Amino acid sequence: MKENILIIGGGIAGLEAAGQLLKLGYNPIIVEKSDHLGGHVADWNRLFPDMSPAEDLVSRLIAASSEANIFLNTEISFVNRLKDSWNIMLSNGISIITRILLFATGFTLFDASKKEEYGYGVYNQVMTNSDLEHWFNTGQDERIPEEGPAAMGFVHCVGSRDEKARNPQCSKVCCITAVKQAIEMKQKFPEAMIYCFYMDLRMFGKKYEDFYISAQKDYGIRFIRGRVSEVSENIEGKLVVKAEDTLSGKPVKVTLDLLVLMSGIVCNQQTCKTAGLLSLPIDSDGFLKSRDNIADITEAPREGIFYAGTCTGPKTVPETLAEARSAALEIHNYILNGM
Amino acid sequence: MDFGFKISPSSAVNLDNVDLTLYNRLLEAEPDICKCIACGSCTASCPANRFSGMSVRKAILNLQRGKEKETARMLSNCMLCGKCTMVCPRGINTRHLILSICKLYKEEAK
Amino acid sequence: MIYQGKQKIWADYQKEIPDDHWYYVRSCIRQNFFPGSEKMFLEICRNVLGKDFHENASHTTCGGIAYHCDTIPQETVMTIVARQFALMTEAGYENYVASCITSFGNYIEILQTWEEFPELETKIRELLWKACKREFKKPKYVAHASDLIYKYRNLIAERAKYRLINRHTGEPLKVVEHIGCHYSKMFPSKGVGGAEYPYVLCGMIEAWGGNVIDYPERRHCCGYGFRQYHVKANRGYSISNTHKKFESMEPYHPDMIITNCPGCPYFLDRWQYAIAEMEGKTYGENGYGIPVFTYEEVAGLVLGYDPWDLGLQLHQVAVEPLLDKIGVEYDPARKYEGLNHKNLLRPELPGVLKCC
Amino acid sequence: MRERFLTGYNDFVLPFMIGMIFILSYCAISLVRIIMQLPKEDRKKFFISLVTPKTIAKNIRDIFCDCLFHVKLWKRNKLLGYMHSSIAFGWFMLIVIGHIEVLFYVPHRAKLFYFPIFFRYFVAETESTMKGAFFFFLMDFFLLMVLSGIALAMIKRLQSRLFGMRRTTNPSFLDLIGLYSLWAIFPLRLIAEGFTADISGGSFLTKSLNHVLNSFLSDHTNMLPAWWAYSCALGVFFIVLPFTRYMHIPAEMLLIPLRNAGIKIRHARKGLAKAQVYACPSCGLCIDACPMGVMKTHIKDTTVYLNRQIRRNNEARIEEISDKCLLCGKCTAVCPVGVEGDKLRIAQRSIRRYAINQDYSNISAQMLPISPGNISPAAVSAPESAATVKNGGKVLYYAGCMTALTPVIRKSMESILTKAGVDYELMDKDGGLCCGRPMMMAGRFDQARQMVEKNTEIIMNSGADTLLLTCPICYRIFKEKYDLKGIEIIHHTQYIDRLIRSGMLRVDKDTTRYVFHDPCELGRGCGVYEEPREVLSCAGELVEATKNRKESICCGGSLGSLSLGFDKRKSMTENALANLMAGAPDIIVTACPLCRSTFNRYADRPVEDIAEIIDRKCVTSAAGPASLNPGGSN
Repeated sequence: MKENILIIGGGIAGLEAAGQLLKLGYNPIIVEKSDHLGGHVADWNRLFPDMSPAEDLVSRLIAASSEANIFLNTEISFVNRLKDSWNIMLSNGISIITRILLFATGFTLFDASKKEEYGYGVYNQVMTNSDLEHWFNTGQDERIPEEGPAAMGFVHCVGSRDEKARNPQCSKVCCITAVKQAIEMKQKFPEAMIYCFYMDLRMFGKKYEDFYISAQKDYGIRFIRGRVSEVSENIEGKLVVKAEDTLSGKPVKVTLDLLVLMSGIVCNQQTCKTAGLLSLPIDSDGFLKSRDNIADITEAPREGIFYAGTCTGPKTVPETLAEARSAALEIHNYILNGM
Repeated sequence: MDFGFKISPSSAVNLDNVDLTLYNRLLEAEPDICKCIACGSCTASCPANRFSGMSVRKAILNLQRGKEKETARMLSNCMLCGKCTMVCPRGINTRHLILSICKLYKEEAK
Repeated sequence: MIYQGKQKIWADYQKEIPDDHWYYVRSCIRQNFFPGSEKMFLEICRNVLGKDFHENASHTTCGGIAYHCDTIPQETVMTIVARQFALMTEAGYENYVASCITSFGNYIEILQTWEEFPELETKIRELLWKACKREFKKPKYVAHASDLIYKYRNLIAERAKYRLINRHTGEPLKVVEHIGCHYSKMFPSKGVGGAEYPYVLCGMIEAWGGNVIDYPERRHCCGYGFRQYHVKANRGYSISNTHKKFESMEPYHPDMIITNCPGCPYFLDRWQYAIAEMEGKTYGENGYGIPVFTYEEVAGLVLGYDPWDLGLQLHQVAVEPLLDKIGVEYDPARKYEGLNHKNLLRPELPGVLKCC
Repeated sequence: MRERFLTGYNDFVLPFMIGMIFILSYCAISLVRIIMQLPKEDRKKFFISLVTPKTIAKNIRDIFCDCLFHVKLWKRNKLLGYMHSSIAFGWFMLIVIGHIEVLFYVPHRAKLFYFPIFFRYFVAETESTMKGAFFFFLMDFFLLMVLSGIALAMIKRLQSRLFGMRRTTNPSFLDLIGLYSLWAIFPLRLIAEGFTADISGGSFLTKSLNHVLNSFLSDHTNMLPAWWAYSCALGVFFIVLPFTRYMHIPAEMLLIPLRNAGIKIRHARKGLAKAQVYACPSCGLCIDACPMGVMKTHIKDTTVYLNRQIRRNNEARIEEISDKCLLCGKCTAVCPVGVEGDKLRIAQRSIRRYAINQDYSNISAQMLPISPGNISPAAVSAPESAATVKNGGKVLYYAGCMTALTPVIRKSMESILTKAGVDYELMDKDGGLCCGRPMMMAGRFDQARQMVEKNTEIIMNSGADTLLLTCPICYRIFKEKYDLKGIEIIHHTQYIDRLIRSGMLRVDKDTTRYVFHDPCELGRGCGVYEEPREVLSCAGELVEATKNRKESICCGGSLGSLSLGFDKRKSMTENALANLMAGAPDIIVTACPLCRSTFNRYADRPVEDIAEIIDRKCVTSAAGPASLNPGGSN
C-alpha cells in the first residue's frame, strides 16, 4: 500500500511537494482551507522578473498534482498521536492516519488597515498590493479611474520591518513586487507620475537589479527614500502623502490619486493553531521553527513533520518551489531509512 | 506689525509644485541621471565638497525637488576633475551631466 | 472618505469610562485663558447631570509644562504626580479626571512607566514619603475631562437648547476638531478613537448636530510646542505651524474650531490675530477669524448658558457671528460686564482681524 | 616652334580661364580674411616670420616636403606616398616646365595666363625644334607620372588596404565632382595632346597616342573637342575646388607658414582654426588613428568629419563630435598636413555658453589642508627669491585627483622617495585643488586659469624647487600653463630615471616582460617617451606594443571625452589592451593613474604603474639621505 503523506496547505509549496511525492510513488493528501488551490500565487497576475503569468505556474502545478487526494474548504480539527503515527481528524469528518505531515501552510498578508496612518479602508484611493493584482486580473476596482491616476505612489514595507506592527522581519518580495507593479502601472498609464517610497531597496534576486534600473531609466519611476508618515485627504478627495526624503533630509509632501500599500508577509495565525495541536515550536519571528535554520530548514524538530515554503519565513516563489522539492526528497529519504 | 518673529515658509518640499520643465529637458540630455542609487561615492570623492558642499548625488536630488539654487551653489566650486565619474557604480557620466546642468540652469542671482 | 472605515477604527479604540465618582484636577493655564470652561465642566457634571465630582483646593500643577520644557527631571514630575494621587486617595476616590491634556498625557505616561519599571514607582513612593509623608494608590481609571463630556454627549444633546446647525440655511455647521497632541499620540489606546482618527470630539460634534471636517493637516500640532513658544527665538516656528494648519483648513470654510487642550484653543485663537497682523490674512467670513472653543464652552452654549457667563468675551476671535449663525441669544451690551456688574473695559480692536 | 594662330586665342580656353580667375580671387579673399582674423600680436608674428630668413627657409622646405613630396605619407606607406607625390609633384612639374617652354619659345605670350596650359594647341613644331625634344620628353614623363598616380588613386578607392588604410573618408557629393574632374584632367590632356602631337610635337606618350589616333581618326577635326574637354575638366575642378576637400591644396600652403610662425589656435572658427579646417585633405588617416574607431558608429566623429561639419556650420554635429573626442591627440600626430584635431575640439568646446559658471574666489590656500611645515620662511618672500633656496630645496609631490583613486601609486612613489633619501612633501595629502587640465579640456579656460592661479600660489609658497607629478594629465598643464619660476616640473617617470642614473636608486633586474603603454598626455602630450622605457629596462625585459610612442592607442578612459558613456568605452579599452599584447608581456605598465584603473577593469594580466614596479624592485640605495638632489644636478 502507498504511504499516506498529509500536506497541509494547497498553495504552490503544497502542490509542488505533492507532485514530487506522486512521482516518488507516495500518496499525498492535500488539505486546503480555502476553496481553491494555488494560494496567494493564484491571486497574483504576473510574476517577476520575467513577467510570466501566475496562472500558468499554478495550473502547471495543479496538473502535476492532480492524482493527489485533495480536500478543499477543509481544516484540521484535531490530532491524536498514535504509536508511530497520527490520526488526523479533518473538519469534513474524514480522519486520516499518516506517519508523515508536511506543513505548507504559507503566510498571511499583513492587514494594511492596522497601519491606521495610511488610511487603508478610510480613504477612497488607498489599496494594497494584493488589491492591485486583483485589478490586474479582473480590471475591476473603483479606486482606479479609467483614465488612470495622474500621480500614484507605492509604499514599501507596510507591516514589514516594523516592530510596532509586530513584524520585525523583511518580507523579501515587496521591494521587487512594488517595482514590478510600478512598471506595470506605467505600462498601462504612461502619463502617470509614479513614486515609490522605500526604506531600503532589497534587490537581492536574479535580475532584480536590472528590473530596478529599468524602472528608473526606462519607466521614469521616482524612488524616494523615506517611509510615508501619514496620509490624509484634501478637499478634492485626493490623497496628501507626507514622508521624509531622507536623502535630502527634507520632508516631502505630494498629492496622489492612488496609493498602493505593499503589505508584507506575516505568519499565518491558523498555522500556529495547527502547530499547537502538534506541539511544534514557533520561532521568535512568529513563523514555524525549523530544526535548524541553515541545514534543516525543511524539517520540524519533531520526527515525521516537514516544512515547505513560507510557513517558516518570507520566501520568493522560486525559493518556495525549491523548498517544496527539497522537502519531498527529505520525506522520501526519511521513509527509505525506515523512519 | 513686528512681533520680533515671523512666519517661515515650510521646509517641506511639495512635489506637486515642483516645476520640472528644466529637469525634464535635462533628463532628455542625460537619461542616466535616473539611474543614481544615491550611494554617495561621488560626494565622498569630490575635492570640491569641502568648499561648496558639492555632491553630484545631492545636485541631482535637488533638481528633482525643485531646489535649483542649491544645485547651482554646489556646482560653483566643481573642478570637473572626473573623480565622480570614475567612482560611479552606475556608470553615470557625471562630468557631462554637470556641464549640462551648467548649461540649462541659471546661477543664483548675485 | 469611507466613514465606515473610521467607525471600524473607532470601534477598536473604546476605553472604559466609569459613569460617576471622579476626582477632578484643574489645568494650570486654562483658568486664565478660558475661565468659563472648567467652571462649566463642573456645572454640567454636578448640577445638570447630578454626578459626583470631587475637587481639592490643595492640588498643584502636574509639572507637565516644566517637564516638556526640559526644566525638571522625570523623578520630580513623578513625585508631583504621586502627591496628586495621594490627595485623590485621601479623598477616597479611584477615578481621576484631568482638565488638561498635557496632565492627562503626563499621568498616562507615568503610570505606564511605572508598569514597565516598578522599581521607579517604589523610588517615587519613597521620595513622596520623604517629602510630605503621604502615600497613594494608583488611580483605577484615568480620564481626560473631554472623555467624560464625550460619555455624557447624548445626555447633553437631550437637554440641548441649541444645535450646531446654521439656522439660516438649516445646514449642519462645519466644525474643525483639534485634539491636543498629548491626548492619544503617545498612547493611542488611552484615547477615545485612537491617535490617527480620535473620536472624542467628533462624537460630541455629531451628537450636537455639527459636521466634522477632515482636512489634510488635521493631525498637525496647534503650534504651541512648549519650548517652541516659550523660547522667543523659536516663536516664529510656533506660529509657522499654526499658519500651516489654517492654510490647510481654509478651503473647507469651517464655521468653528473645537479643541480639548488648554494650549491649542489659546494658540489657534490668538495666533489668528498675529497672522492677520503679519500676513494681512484672516480665515473666517468677512474679515473675521474662525472662532475657537473649548468643548466645555460648546457644551455650555448648546445647553443655553449665556455666552458671556461662559467667558467667551475673552476670546480674541469674535464669537458673535457664530452665535448669530446658531441663533444663540446674547446681549452685546453685557459683553464686557463683569460678574459683579463692574465694567471690564473694552479692549482695543486689532487693525486687520475684524472683531466686535 | 612657331605659333599656329595669330591671335593666340581659342574659345576653349574660356572654361579654364573662368575657373582659374574664380579660384584665384577666392583664395586671395580667403587669405586676407584669415590673416585679418588673427589676433593682432599673432598677425605681427606672422608677418615677421615671413621675412625672417630662418622661417622662410623652413617654409619653403616644408611646402616642398609636405605639399609636393608628401614625405610624411611616404614614411607611413610607400604606395600612398607615391600616389600623392606623383600627382602633386608631377602636376607641379607640368606647370613649371609648361611655363619654361612658353618663356623659351614664345616669350611674348608669357603674359597670357592660359598659354602654358594649352601650349601644345597653339604652337607647331618646326625643324629647329629638335632641341625642344628635351622638354617634350620631360612633359610626357611627368604626365605619365601623374597618370600613374591617378591610376593608383582609382585603385585606392576600391582597395584602400593596399595603401595601409583600413578605412577612408566617405566623400561628399561635391568631393566626388572634384574627384572625377581631377581624374579627368590628365587623361583628357593626354588625349588632347595626342591629337595635336603630329603638329605640335610630342614625346613617347603623346606621339605614340597620335599614331594610334591617326590610324582610325584621319583628320584633325577631333582635335578641338578634346581640348575643349580638357579645358572644361580644369574649369570644373577649379570652380568646385573651394567647396571640396581639394581646398587643402591652397590652404596648406598658408597653414605651413602660419604654423612655422608659432601661431596657436585662439578662436574656434577663425584664423588658424579656419586654415586648419580648410587644409584638411580628407585623406582619412585620422579615421584609422582614432581610438573610437573600434566602434563603427563613431567613424563619423573623427577629425576629418569635424572639419567637414565646421565647413558646413552644422552646429549640432560640431558639438557632438567635439564633445565625444577623447582628446588623445593621435589624429594630430598622424595628420599629414598638421590639423590639430584635439586643440580644434577644445576650441569648439570653449565657445559654449553656460548659465552656471564656476568660480573659486571663495577658496583660499589656507582652506587647504597643507601641513604648516610646507610654508617655509622663503615662502613669505617674493617668488623670485625661490631660486635662492634651490639647493637646499625639497621636492613637492602633487599626487592629483586621479591618483587619489589609485592610492597604490602614491604609496609606491612615496616609498621610492624615502628609499632614495629624497626630502619631499606631499602637496595634496588630504585632497587639494584640481590641476585645471580637465576643466581646460572641457574648454572652460577661465575656470582652469583660476585653478592654475590658486595652485601656483600654493606651490610658490611651498619653498620647494621641484614639483613632482605622478599624473600625466596634471603634468601636461603644469608644463604648458603654469608659470613656476625656479621650480622644475617633472613627471615621476623622468624623476625615477634620474634617481637611477644618479645612483640614488638601485633596481634589481629580472626576466619579467614589461610592456609600456604611453599615456596620451605624457607621450603625445609632453613628448616623454624615453625615460619610462629606460626605467623599465633596468627592471626587466621591455617589449613593445604593436603601436607605441606617438602612435600609442588611448586606453579609453580619458577625461578628454565629455559625452562618451562608460558602456561605450569598453571596446576601446579592449582594443588598446590587444595592441599591448604583441610582445606577450607579463605585466602591463603605464604611468598614468587613469590608464591604470581603466586597463585594470578589463585586463587579463596585472596592470601597474611604473612606480609600483620600481618600488618593488629597488634595493635601498647606499647613498645617504639628501646627499644629492637629483633635481638640482640637472
